[in-house]
Amino acid sequence: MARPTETQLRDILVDMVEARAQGGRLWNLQRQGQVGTVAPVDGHEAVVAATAHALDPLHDWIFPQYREPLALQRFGPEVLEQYMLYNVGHPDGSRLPPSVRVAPIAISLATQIPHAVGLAWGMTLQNEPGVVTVFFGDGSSSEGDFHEAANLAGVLRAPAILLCVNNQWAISTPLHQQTAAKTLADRATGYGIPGVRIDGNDAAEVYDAVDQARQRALHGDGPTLIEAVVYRLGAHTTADDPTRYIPAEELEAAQRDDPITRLATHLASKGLWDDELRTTTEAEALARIDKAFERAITQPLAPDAVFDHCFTSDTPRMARQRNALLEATTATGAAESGVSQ
Amino acid sequence: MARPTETQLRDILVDMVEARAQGGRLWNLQRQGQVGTVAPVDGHEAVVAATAHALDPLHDWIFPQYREPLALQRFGPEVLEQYMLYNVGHPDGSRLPPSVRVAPIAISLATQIPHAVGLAWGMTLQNEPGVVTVFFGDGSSSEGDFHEAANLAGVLRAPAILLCVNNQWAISTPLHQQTAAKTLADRATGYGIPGVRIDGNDAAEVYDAVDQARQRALHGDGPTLIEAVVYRLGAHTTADDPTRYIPAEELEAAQRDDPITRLATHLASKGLWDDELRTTTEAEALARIDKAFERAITQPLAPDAVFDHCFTSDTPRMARQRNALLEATTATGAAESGVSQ
Amino acid sequence: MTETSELTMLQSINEALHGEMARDERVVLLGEDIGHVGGVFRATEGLFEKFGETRVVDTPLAEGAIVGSAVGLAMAGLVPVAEIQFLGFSYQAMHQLAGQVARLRYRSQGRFEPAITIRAPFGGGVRTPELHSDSLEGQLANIPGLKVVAPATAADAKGLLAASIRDPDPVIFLEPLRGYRGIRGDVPDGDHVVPLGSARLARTGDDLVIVAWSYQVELACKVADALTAEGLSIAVLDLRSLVPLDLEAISAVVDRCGRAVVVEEAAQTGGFAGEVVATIVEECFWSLEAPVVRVSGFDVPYPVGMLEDTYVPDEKRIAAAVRQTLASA
Amino acid sequence: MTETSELTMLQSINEALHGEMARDERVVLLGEDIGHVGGVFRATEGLFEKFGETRVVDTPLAEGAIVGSAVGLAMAGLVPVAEIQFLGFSYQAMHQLAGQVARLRYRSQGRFEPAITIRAPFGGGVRTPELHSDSLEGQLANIPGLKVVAPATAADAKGLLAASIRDPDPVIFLEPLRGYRGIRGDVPDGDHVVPLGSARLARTGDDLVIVAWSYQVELACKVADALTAEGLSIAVLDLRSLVPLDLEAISAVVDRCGRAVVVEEAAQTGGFAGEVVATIVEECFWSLEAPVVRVSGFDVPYPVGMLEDTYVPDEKRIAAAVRQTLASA
Ligand SMILES: Cc1ncc(C[n+]2csc(CCOP(=O)(O)OP(=O)(O)O)c2C)c(N)n1
Ligand SMILES: Cc1ncc(C[n+]2csc(CCOP(=O)(O)OP(=O)(O)O)c2C)c(N)n1
Ligand SMILES: [Mg+2]
Ligand SMILES: [Mg+2]
Repeated sequence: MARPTETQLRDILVDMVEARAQGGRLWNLQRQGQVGTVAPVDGHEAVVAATAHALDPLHDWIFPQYREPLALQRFGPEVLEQYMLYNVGHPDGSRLPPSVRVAPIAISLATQIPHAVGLAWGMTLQNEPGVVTVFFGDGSSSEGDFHEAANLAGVLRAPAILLCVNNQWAISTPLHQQTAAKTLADRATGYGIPGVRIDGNDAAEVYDAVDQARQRALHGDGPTLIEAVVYRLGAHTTADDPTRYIPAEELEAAQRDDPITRLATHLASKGLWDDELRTTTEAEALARIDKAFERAITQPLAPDAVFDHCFTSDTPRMARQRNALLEATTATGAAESGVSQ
Repeated sequence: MARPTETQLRDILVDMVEARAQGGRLWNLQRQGQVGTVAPVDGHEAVVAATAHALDPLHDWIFPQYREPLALQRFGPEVLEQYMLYNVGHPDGSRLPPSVRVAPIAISLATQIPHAVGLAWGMTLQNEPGVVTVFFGDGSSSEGDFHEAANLAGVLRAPAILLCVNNQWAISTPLHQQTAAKTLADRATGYGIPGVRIDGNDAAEVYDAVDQARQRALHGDGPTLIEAVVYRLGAHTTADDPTRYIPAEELEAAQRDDPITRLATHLASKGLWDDELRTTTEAEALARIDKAFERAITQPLAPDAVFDHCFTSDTPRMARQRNALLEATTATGAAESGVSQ
Repeated sequence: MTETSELTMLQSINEALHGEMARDERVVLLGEDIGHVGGVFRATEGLFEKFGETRVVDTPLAEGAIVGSAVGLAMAGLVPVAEIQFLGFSYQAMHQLAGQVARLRYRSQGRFEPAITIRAPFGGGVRTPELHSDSLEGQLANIPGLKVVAPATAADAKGLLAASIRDPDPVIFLEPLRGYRGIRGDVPDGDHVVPLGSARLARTGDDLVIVAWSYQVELACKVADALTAEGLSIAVLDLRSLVPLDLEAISAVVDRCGRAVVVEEAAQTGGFAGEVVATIVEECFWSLEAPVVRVSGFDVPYPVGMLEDTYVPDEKRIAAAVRQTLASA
Repeated sequence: MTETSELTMLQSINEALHGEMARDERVVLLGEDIGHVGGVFRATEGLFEKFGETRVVDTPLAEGAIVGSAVGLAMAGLVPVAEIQFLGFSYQAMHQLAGQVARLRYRSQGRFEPAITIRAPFGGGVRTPELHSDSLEGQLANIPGLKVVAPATAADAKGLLAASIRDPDPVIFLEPLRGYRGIRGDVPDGDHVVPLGSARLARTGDDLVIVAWSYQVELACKVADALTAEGLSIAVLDLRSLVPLDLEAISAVVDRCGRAVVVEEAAQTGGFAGEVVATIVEECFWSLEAPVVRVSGFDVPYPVGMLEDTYVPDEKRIAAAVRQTLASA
C-alpha cells in the first residue's frame, strides 16, 4: 500500500487543473478553426495524472489512447509541445524526443495494447527495468486486440499495466450496450492475471493501484488489469454533441463527483490548496499552452515533408514523386500547368 | 438437469464409435493420397456426439470448427456425404442441403464464432425458435474473434452456445502457453454470461450441460460459454507428428480416459453394449464412408465450375475468363497454344 | 418525369436507407453509434426512431464482430447493412470481410446468400486524424467475391446504395467524406435504383478521357469544364463500381479519345488506377496515342492535416497530367 | 569464389534465420508453433534448441497479437521476425500490419524504427484448405510503409531474408508454399545478402519478357526455355521485391523486348500484375509493340483442391499468352 503523500497529491492536482484549463483553451482553438478535432480530458484528469505520478518517467512507459496528453506532463514538458504540433496537424506531432517515454497515439482503437505488451516483453528480454502502462477505454475493451494482448501478457508475464478507463461511454454507446459484463476488471481472471476495479475519480486510489501493479510487474509477477471507473464529463470530441444522448441528470450527478473538485476539497481541508493557487496554476498552464501553440504554428515544414520517414530512404517511385512535387512547388506560376480560372 | 437416458447414451456411443472408425478410414485414405489433409476426431467424440444429441436438428444450428463432421451424423446422413466431398476437394464439399443445419467449415480459426452469434441473433429477430452451437478449440479462444463475438452475444442475449473444446493443444502449443487462465470457462464473467466447465469425456455431462444451456437460450436468457475438457488423442492433422512434442506418458494417461472406452464400459455394465455391437457398428460405419467416398470421387464437375457461385452472375471480366477457360478446355490439342515438350 | 429534390450526398444516403428499410423488413442496420445519434455523420439519422432498436443496432466497438455477425444475420435470411465508422477501421474486420463475407456463397456453392452491404466513409480533404481518410479500394477490389461501389453524385449515392442493398452479393459501399456535405445535386424522389456495374459518362469529349470514381469525379469534371473553356474536348468517365468493372464503357470512351488519365486518391503502387491502366491496355492498346497517366496519392501513408493538400490529388495535378498526355506524341 | 551448397528453399530460409540470429542478438522469432516443432513446415527447425525459448517464442494463437507485439518489441530495440502460419491469416492482423507496423516510423517521424520482418508462406499448388494458398501481394503492395519481398530461388530466399531482417524498415517476406521443397539450387554458404529493390534477369532474351515473382518465375523460366528451343528469345524478369519496385530493370528489359507478359497467381482484378502493366506503360509506352498481357488467377476465391489446377496459371497458359503477344501486331 502506497498512498501518495499530501504533497504528491498536490502535485497531481496541479497537473489535473492544468490539463483541464489547457483542454478548455484547446476547445476554443478548435472552435476558432485553429486546430483539428480535440478529445477533451474532462473527467479523466485524476486517473491520468495520478498514474503518471505513480510511474517512473525515467524507466516506465506510457501508451496513451488519445484523451491523455494534457495530463501527462509529469513525463516531460515536451508532451505538451508535441501535442500542440499534433493538434495543428504538423507531422512532428507524434515525435517526442527519445528521453520521453510516451508512445504516439495509435488512432485505431486498442491497437496500442499489443504494442505495449510487446514493449514490456522486449524490456524484460533486454533486462531493462521498468513497466509499461497502456490506457484504453471501455469501448476499446471490446476490440479483439484487447483480448489478444491481455492473454499474451498473461502468458509472458509481461511487466505491463492494462489500464482501462471506463468512462461509461464510447461516443454515444453506453456501457450496458458495450458489454453485459458487470465489471471490466472481471475479465482479468480469463487471462490468469489480477484485475482491480478502482474509483478513477480518487487520485489517491489510482496512485495506489498503479503503484501496486507496478511493484508486482517489477517483481516479475506479470501484468495487472486495472479498471478505473470515471465519467466522461465533456463531449466525446469537438465533433460530438453529447446532449443528444446523455441524460442531463446523469451528467449533473457525475459533475458533482468531479475529480478536481474532490481532490481540491481534500487538499483545501489540509491547507494545501486554495482558489489563489488554482488561479495561478491555471494562468501558468494557459501561458504554456499558448506558447506551445505559437511554436506549433510556426514550426518549419519542408515542402516535401510528406515523404520523410516513410522509409529510411525513398523507393525509386517515391523519389520520382518527391521530385515531381518539388518541381511543381518551385515552378512559380501555376498557370502553365494548372487550370486557368 | 437432464441426464440422457441410457438409450440416448447408447445412440451417442454408436455415433462416437462410428466417427472413430470412419476417422481411421479417412486417415488411411489420406495416406494413400486419396484425400487431402485430415484432422482426426479422436478424443472429441463424446463432446461432439453428445452435443448433437442434446440439440434439435430441426431447429438448432451447429457451427463446426473442423474436427467435428464425422461425429455430427445425428444432424443428417448428408453431413458424411458432404464431408467426403470436402476431403476429396470437390467444390460441393461445403454445400449441405437446406434441411441440414450445419454451417460450412470456416477454416480461418474463430471466425465462425461471430457468424454463429449473428445467426442466433437473426433467429430471434425472425422469431425462429432454436439455438446455435459453435465449436472452437482452446487455441482458437485466443483469437480476437472469440472475444468480440462472446461480448456481442452477451449484450444481445443471443441464443448461442459457445462450446470451447479444450483438448490441451493447438497443434504443438500446449494450453499453458496458450493462456495463463486457470480455466477458459472463467472468461464468461467478463462477458456477463454463464460459464461452465465440464468433463468432455463424459457424454452424459456434455449432454446435460448443452441441454441446460439450450433451455436457457430458448427461454431468452442468452448465451452460455461451455468449456469441455478433453485430450486430443490423435495427431493435429495428417500433416503433423505429435511424437515431436507430446510426452508419451501424458498421451498414455489420456488414452486411459478415452471417452469411447468410458461410455462403452458404462453401457456394457447396463447390458446395453458389447463387442459384437461395436463390431457391427464399425462395419456399418465403414461401409457408409466407403460408399460416400465412392460417390465423392465420381461426383460430376463442370470444366468451368471454378467460376460458379462466386457471385450470383459473372462480372464481365469473369465471363471472359470463363470463356477463355472453356475454349482452352475444348481445344483438343494443347500443342497449338501450349509448350511443346 | 420523376420528381427530384436537391440533396447533399449525406441526405441521399439517408434517404436510400429509409427507403430500403421501409421496402424490405429483412433489412437491418448495425454499427457503432448508428442508432441513438444517427451515426457520427448522421447518415443513419431518424432510422432508429422510425424502425426501432431491433432493426437499427448500436453494436459494441468491434469491427470484426460487426462484419462477422453480419454473415450470421445473412445466414438467417436477413439483409444486414453494416457501417464501419471509417474505412480505415475495416482493417480490423478484414479477416471477416475478405475471408468470410466474400466467400460464403462460393464456399457453400450457393446455399448461403451473403446479401450484406458494408458502408464506410473514406477519402481525404477534411483534416481527419490518421486512418480516417485512407482509400483502400485497390485492396478491396482484389478480394474476389466482393463488389466495390463508389458513387460520385448525390443521385448515384441513393441509386447505387439501393442497388447494393438489394443485391444478393456482398457489396462494400464507399462514401466520400468530402462528399457528404460537399456534393449535392438533384436526386429522384421515391424508389431510385442504379444498377451495379455500369459506368457513367459524366462529361463527353473526344480528345482525352479522365477516368475516376468517388470524389475525384467531381475534380475531374471541374478540370474538364475548365479545359473545355479553352477549346479542348475532355471526357470524364465515372466508374461508379470498381467491381464489377464496366469494361465496355471503358473501351468505348478510350477507343474514341485515344488518350486517358486515371485519377485516384490512394497511394499509387498497387492502387486501383493501376488496374484501370492495365484494363485499358488490354482493351484498347491499338487505340492509344499516348501513355495512360495516373494521378494518385503518393506512396506514403495518408498524412497529417498540414500535409494533406500536398498529398491529395487536386485540380492542378489532374490538369497537368491532362496537358502532359495531350502533348505526348 | 564463394562455396555453395545445394539446398531447398526451405533449407535456405532456415539457414538465413540461423545466420541472422547468430549475427545479431536483437533478432527474436515469434509465431505459432515455430519453437518446439520448428514450424508447421520446419522453416524454424533447430532454432529453438540453439537460441532458446526467450529468442524463439511460441505465441498464443492470435495473429493480431503476433504482429502487434512485434511493434512493441521493435520499440524496445529488438528485431522481431514474426511468422504468420499462412499468408491468408495475415488478414487477422491487417489492422496491425497496415495500420501500425507500416506507419510507426512515419507517425513518429523516425523516432521508432520498425525493423520488423513478417514471414509467411503463400501460393497454391499443394491442395491446401481454403485461405492457405491465397496470394495477397497486390493488397500488401498498396500499403505504404511496408516492403514486399518475394524470392523465387533458394539462393535469393536466403539473401533476401537476410536483407529483410537487417532492413530497418518493415518487410513482409513471402515464401512460396510450392517452393519450400519444390525449388532447390546452389546457395552461397555463410553470409549472403541480396539487396532489396533489385530485380533479377532470370533469362535473357530479345523478343519478349515475362515478368514474374515467386514461384511463377520457375514456370516462366520453363516456358522461356521451351520456347528458346523453338528458336524464340524470351527474357524472364524476376521482380524479387514488389516494394521497392525496380523501375529501371523493368524499363531496361521492356525497352529492349518491346513485348511483355506479366504472370501472377492472384485474382486478376486489383492484383499486382496490373501495377506492373501500369508501370510498363508509364516507363516504356513508346517501346511497346503489343499490348502487355496478364496471366493471372481468375476473379474468384482460391478454390478447393479439384479446381486448383484450373485456377493456378501453368506453363500452358503462360506459353499461350506469350504466343498471343508475339503474334499481336
Ligand atoms: C478501430 C477503431 N474503431 C473505431 C474508431 C472510431 N472511434 C474513435 S473514439 C471511439 C470511441 C472510443 O470509446 P472508448 O474506448 O470508451 O474511449 P473514450 O472516448 O470513452 O475515452 C470510436 C468508436 C477508432 N478510432 N478505431
Ligand atoms: C486464423 C488462423 N490462424 C492459424 C490457423 C492454422 N491452424 C489450423 S488449426 C490450428 C490449431 C487450432 O487449435 P485449437 O483451436 O485448439 O483446435 P484443435 O486443433 O486443438 O482442435 C492452427 C494454428 C488457422 N487455420 N486460422
Ligand atoms: Mg469510454
Ligand atoms: Mg486444441
